[in-house]
Amino acid sequence: MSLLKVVDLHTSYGKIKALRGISLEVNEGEIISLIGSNGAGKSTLLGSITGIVSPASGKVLFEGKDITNNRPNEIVRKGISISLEGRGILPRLTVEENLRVGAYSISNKNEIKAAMEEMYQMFPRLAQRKKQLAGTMSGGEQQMLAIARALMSKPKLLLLDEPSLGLAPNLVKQIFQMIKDINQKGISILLIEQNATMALRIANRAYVLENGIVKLSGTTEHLLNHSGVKKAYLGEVR
Amino acid sequence: MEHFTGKFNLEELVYKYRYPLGAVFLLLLLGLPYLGLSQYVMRIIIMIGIYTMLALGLNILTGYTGLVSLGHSGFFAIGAYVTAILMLKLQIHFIPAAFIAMIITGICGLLLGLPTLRLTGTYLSIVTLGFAEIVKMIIMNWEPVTNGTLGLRNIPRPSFFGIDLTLANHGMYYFMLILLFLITFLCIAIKKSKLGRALHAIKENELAASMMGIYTARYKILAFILSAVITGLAGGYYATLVSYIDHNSFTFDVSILILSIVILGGMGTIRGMFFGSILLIVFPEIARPLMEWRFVVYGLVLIFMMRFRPQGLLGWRTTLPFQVPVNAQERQKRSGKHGISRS
Amino acid sequence: ASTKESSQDGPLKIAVAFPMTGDNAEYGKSFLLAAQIKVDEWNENGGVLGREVELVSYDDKNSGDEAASIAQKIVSDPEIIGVLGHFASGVSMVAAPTYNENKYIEISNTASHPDYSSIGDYIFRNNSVISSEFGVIEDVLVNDLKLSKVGVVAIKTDWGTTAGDIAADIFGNNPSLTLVGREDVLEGSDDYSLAIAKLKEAGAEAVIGVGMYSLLAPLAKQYKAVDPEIQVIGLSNAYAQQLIELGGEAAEGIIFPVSFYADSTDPAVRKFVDTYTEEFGSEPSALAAQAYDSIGILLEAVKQNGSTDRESLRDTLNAISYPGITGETQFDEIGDASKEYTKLVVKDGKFIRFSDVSGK
Amino acid sequence: MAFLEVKNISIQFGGLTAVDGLDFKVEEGQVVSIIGPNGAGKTTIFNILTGIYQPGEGEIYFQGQQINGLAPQKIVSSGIARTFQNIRLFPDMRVIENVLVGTHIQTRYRLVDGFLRIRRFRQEESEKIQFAAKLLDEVGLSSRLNDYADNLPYGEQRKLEIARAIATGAKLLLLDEPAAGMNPKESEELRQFILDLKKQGYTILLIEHDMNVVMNLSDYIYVVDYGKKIAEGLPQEIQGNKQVATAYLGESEVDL
Amino acid sequence: MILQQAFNGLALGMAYALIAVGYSLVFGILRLVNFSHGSVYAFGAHMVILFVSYHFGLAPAIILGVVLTGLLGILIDKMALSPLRKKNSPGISSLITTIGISYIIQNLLMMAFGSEKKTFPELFPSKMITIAGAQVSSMQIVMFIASVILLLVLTLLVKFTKIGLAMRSVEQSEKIASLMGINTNFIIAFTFFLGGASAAIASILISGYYQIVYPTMGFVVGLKAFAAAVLGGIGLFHGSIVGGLVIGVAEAIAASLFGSAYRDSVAFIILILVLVIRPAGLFGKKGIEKV
Ligand SMILES: Nc1ncnc2c1ncn2[C@@H]1O[C@H](COP(=O)(O)OP(=O)(O)OP(=O)(O)O)[C@@H](O)[C@H]1O
Ligand SMILES: Nc1ncnc2c1ncn2[C@@H]1O[C@H](COP(=O)(O)OP(=O)(O)OP(=O)(O)O)[C@@H](O)[C@H]1O
Ligand SMILES: [Mg+2]
Ligand SMILES: [Mg+2]
Repeated sequence: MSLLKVVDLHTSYGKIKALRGISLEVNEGEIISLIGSNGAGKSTLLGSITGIVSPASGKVLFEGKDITNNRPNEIVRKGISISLEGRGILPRLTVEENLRVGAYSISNKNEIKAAMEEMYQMFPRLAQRKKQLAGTMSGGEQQMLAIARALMSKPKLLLLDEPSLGLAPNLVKQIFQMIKDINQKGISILLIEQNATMALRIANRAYVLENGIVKLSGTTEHLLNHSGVKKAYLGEVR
Repeated sequence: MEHFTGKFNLEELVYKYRYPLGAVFLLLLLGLPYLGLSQYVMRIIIMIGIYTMLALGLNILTGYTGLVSLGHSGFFAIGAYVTAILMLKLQIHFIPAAFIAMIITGICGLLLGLPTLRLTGTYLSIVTLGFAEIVKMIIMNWEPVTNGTLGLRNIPRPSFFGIDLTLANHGMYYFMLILLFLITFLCIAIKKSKLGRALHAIKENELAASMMGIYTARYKILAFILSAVITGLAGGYYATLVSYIDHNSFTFDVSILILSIVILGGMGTIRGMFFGSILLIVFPEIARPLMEWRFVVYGLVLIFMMRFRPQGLLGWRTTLPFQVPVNAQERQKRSGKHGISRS
Repeated sequence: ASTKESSQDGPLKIAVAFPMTGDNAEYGKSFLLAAQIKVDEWNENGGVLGREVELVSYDDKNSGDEAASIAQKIVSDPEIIGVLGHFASGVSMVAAPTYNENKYIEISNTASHPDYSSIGDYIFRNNSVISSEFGVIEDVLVNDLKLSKVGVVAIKTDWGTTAGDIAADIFGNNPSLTLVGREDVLEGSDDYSLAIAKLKEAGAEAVIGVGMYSLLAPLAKQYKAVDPEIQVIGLSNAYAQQLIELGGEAAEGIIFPVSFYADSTDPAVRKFVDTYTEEFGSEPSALAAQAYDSIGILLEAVKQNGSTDRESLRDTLNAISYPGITGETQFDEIGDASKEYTKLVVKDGKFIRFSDVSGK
Repeated sequence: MAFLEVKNISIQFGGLTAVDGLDFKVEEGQVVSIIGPNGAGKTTIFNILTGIYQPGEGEIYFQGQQINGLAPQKIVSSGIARTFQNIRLFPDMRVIENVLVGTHIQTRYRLVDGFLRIRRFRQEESEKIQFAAKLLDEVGLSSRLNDYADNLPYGEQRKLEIARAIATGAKLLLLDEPAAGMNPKESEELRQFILDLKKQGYTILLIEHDMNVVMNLSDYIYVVDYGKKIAEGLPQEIQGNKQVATAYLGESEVDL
Repeated sequence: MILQQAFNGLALGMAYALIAVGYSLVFGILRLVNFSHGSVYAFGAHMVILFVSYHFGLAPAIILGVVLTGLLGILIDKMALSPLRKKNSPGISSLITTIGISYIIQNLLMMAFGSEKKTFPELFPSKMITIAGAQVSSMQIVMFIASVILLLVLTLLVKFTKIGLAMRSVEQSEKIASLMGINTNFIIAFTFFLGGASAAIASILISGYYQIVYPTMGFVVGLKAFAAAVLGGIGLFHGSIVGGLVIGVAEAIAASLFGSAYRDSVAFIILILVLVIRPAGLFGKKGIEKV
């Protein structure tokens, strides 16, 4: 059954049409990658799904229910959670408080505690810096925090917007490994990545966005071998 | 954004015909007194001129540099009082008196600028507000000099070649035009030079500005001084116009009025200061029949403005192409071979 | 002859310029009403010189800028023969030169700045002169109450400062009185505890509140809280019903001189007070009564002058002796009115003549 | 003495030692990279070099002059400019105006000249505008000259930031993760661009996590962790370094 | 004498502190300098005298007044400020907006109630108590206790509760807070309600003490309270209280040394002096900005 379904979505910023009719689907248990160059509309799509920008037309369905134009907090409570591009951590809260905010929709204290322990195990650096103000963390440290925070709410669907941005190579590998692990626990994932090679390797299926429309879609094997994709996104090296 | 195309055309049109339009405008300004307007109307026009000067002054600080002052009535008061006291007590002519007043307001600008260097946003605003309150207290209590709450009366009008400038002989009007012209020219010159760019850069991102080698502290102080000096000059002129000043002429409301003009007109623009002061000075006059409702309407105007046009009525990002001297444009035509371009 | 001659028919206009909005709107409104009552009386009797009288009201917001602009507006209307206004001395003095230059009569019922009326021949004041009020207070202190240590709390406005100076001068020169302290307090602050503590420390037996009811009532309240024995004294400006309402218990025993007494049995006073109270909902203050009389004087002068010629009108006004509800009014050479005073005291929530209590 | 020489610098934030007794050198005309795990202290090194933070100890020499302890403005004037890990443009200014701000210290006319609009002012102003236009042309932004900086896509903002740094007249450019957020194709273009800059004689100190860029561009690499240098050498040497592999590159390929 | 003035200053400072807490609350959560706070403060007192005049009884009138003023806070936000936040308008727009609101409230109050000063009912029969030779009124002690309670309640609320965490998240980014499942509309409305209600509580206590009410009553105290809030470190409740007390005592000292006329500007002189030495106020920490 499809967990998330986007039907013919249009979104504009004033005169700029960022999305011009996007349809896609995420099934339960899948990892879906979304690639496309700067300004293709990837982040806007995530924004439209989570309700921070309101689409001009089209529909977003989650577990079969229409969530278009719901408020972000309602959407999050339904089981979608997001790690934002550019981290979006709360700079004047501590690391621990940021995580707490991530678990805002959970009311069971023990559950929160357990989730927090889990995150600290996953990211030992965060455990060392529980009381540091998130704003003073290094770029990569903030990225870890953003991902950890998104996981705190135990989502059914996790939206990741460029999670490897600014991370050291070893961490990038770790993050991708983690995405797989998370997925194995039954969380579906919609992943935006500039690192297209990795993104395509990890995903079940992928969509290529260009100028606000889906240019290509299909299984990852298919796209990895597609000449256009190779040229535009994978680069010659590697 | 919505008015994009409409404004584009208008702006381009105005730019294209800027010389004839400017000439017409200038002629209109020069001929204004001979259109048979009553003294009442002329007085309002002069008040518009004064508030335009004040707005231009504050604009340097708030519009160009991004430092919000809630206390410009303080500089206004200092300019007015110093000029008036020098003219009254020492019988000095307006020009040197106003000049000294400008120096003193400039020094006050410096003194206020120094402690506020490390402050931003709210902290800075409240300090400027406090400065104006302190100035008011000094005026009220330093009786031997300021005459305390009784105010200063019979401030003489400026006179040139034995002729007193008055409202009736239109001398005050033309004198205002000259001052306004000078100040406007100064503001344009600042804006179009490296000083203007440096101030703007500070407003946009102070850290990045200092990484460009801009001494942000010095420039902020300079903005304070320039702003204060212009405001002080407007104050001096104001004192001779009304010929009576007391502390009530320089309240918090005056600071707010100046700030509202700057914001309503369009922060950082020069056209906006003229437009904003016309609007906010004329409004209370035509709104007289509204009586008590006038302030409510005024409040609503502020709220609606901020809601629907926060960049100010005449504040928009220009769409006119940046003027690059010709020989460079030619070079620009052979487009770059090296350079990462994205397809 | 004057350049601007008003036309011979149509209503004869008088401008009323006060704050009608803002902090001091209560005053502007009450003066306008008082003036209107006087105008109505005349119009009922056929107007003046056969013409109906009309008031044109302006709102100066108690601001000099506004007043200057209003003055320009007024003097460009030839139908207007004179102006009642403005409220604060400072504001009146910004506008006065414009009136004077254009030969428009200005009568202020509130201005108290010593220099106000000397601005020009056309500028008149129908308000009590502070020094004579203090004369009365001096008499109360020395002869009636036999108190000697006096403190002054003055509002920090042009009026309050001037009055405070005069008080200091008068009490300082009286051998049987000692001025133990003078505190200038700012408008808009309702806490006088700091000033009170100083005066109390200095041993004041009587405190004189130089301000409107809005100063006197809280001052009395706060002073009596720390020193129930204190004698509070006010000036005629504070004579308003609100003094009792606001002061409550603490207003009891406050003494002040007035030239107008609303409970007077004089039929003219009764008539005004009743009409006013019916319209306004509370009794008129002394200042409102002066507004009423000012219009009366002006209209009487027009009548006696027989024309609206501005120069002769001014001369008539200078010569007039007008029996109004604030006593017999005459203008001296600079345009100040001399008044006579009655002493009032607050007793059982009412203003009564001091002589009725003390038997003097 | 080397072009840039850093001797034993350290800095602490509260109890945390972010940079710990670091030495390194940059020779003129080279591209030198600093790599290391997140939070290793790389950006902090840039902040120290540009005078934003004062090092607790240590010395920094640039072209033989000691520059530690100088104000950021002085350091820029001496010839060091930088870009930021999170882009800091002047968003409400046009692209060309951003570059013109960069020419600030190169602009010699005095403020009074500007008010009097004398010849020197006008001439220099027009020179600077031409220079800025040329620079934009070189980085491939000439079509964007009239746009406002905040309307540029991410990649172009990065380029503009570099152009602005060059406009200061700097000889040494400090670039903090310029390829972040770019896809492999774009980062390859960026690599070419930096190579061009090197050819033009600029010296570049680079922080970058994109190994394609680092390994194919650097003349020399320093690896830091916990504020300390853990390795240095030519790209090949670093790639083969065991310690670097564990601390930074990741030991094994991910099992995907 | 000195002691007496110190007590007077403390009492005065308590009034500033009570109002300052409201500034701090709204600023702390919404980074907004709410210039309408002084008018909202006046509104609160006027509501109480209105209900009292309709014979509601003092206690119900007070409760109604506090609730209504809280609702006014919400109304202000919904009508004028929330559209600005949605558009990410610069701070100066909200500042001007709150000034506009202030004009409207003040003038509507004037039209409805007149500009004259009116009496406010006594909250309870106040007595003078002599402590170490200085006289203190029992009302002042109540004010002191009330503001300490207000301080504690608000601090606990913001620092240690879940809703407090949500408030602090909203402060830093409304967008991100909502993406974390926080109902930001509710949180902001709640904050404005608290802001309004705290203004009303302050005005009831202070009016109960001075027994004077008029539409512009919030202006001068409002400015000084704002100064007090900034002095302590705006956004910090304990800072507001200490800031208020410092200013109150400073005024008392200035009045004793130089005379009452110098009193009003002391707040600002102290403020400037403190900010020169500590740019973020007495308790404020320097803002962090990671480069
Ligand atoms: N707040 C905004 N206002 C105006 N235009 C916007 C806004 N946000 C995005 N855009 C524009 O919408 C388009 C799509 O942007 P979006 O951020 O969704 O792209 P993206 O694919 O996520 O790019 P990137 O890889 O840089 O993150 C771009 O042209 C961008 O300039
Ligand atoms: N102002 C500060 N206050 C407290 N700690 C800080 C501050 N600035 C940096 N740090 C800490 O110092 C360490 C080094 O930070 P820095 O930004 O230099 O890392 P980096 O090497 O650039 O990492 P990244 O690759 O993730 O950007 C980090 O652990 C960070 O949390
Ligand atoms: Mg994106
Ligand atoms: Mg970094």
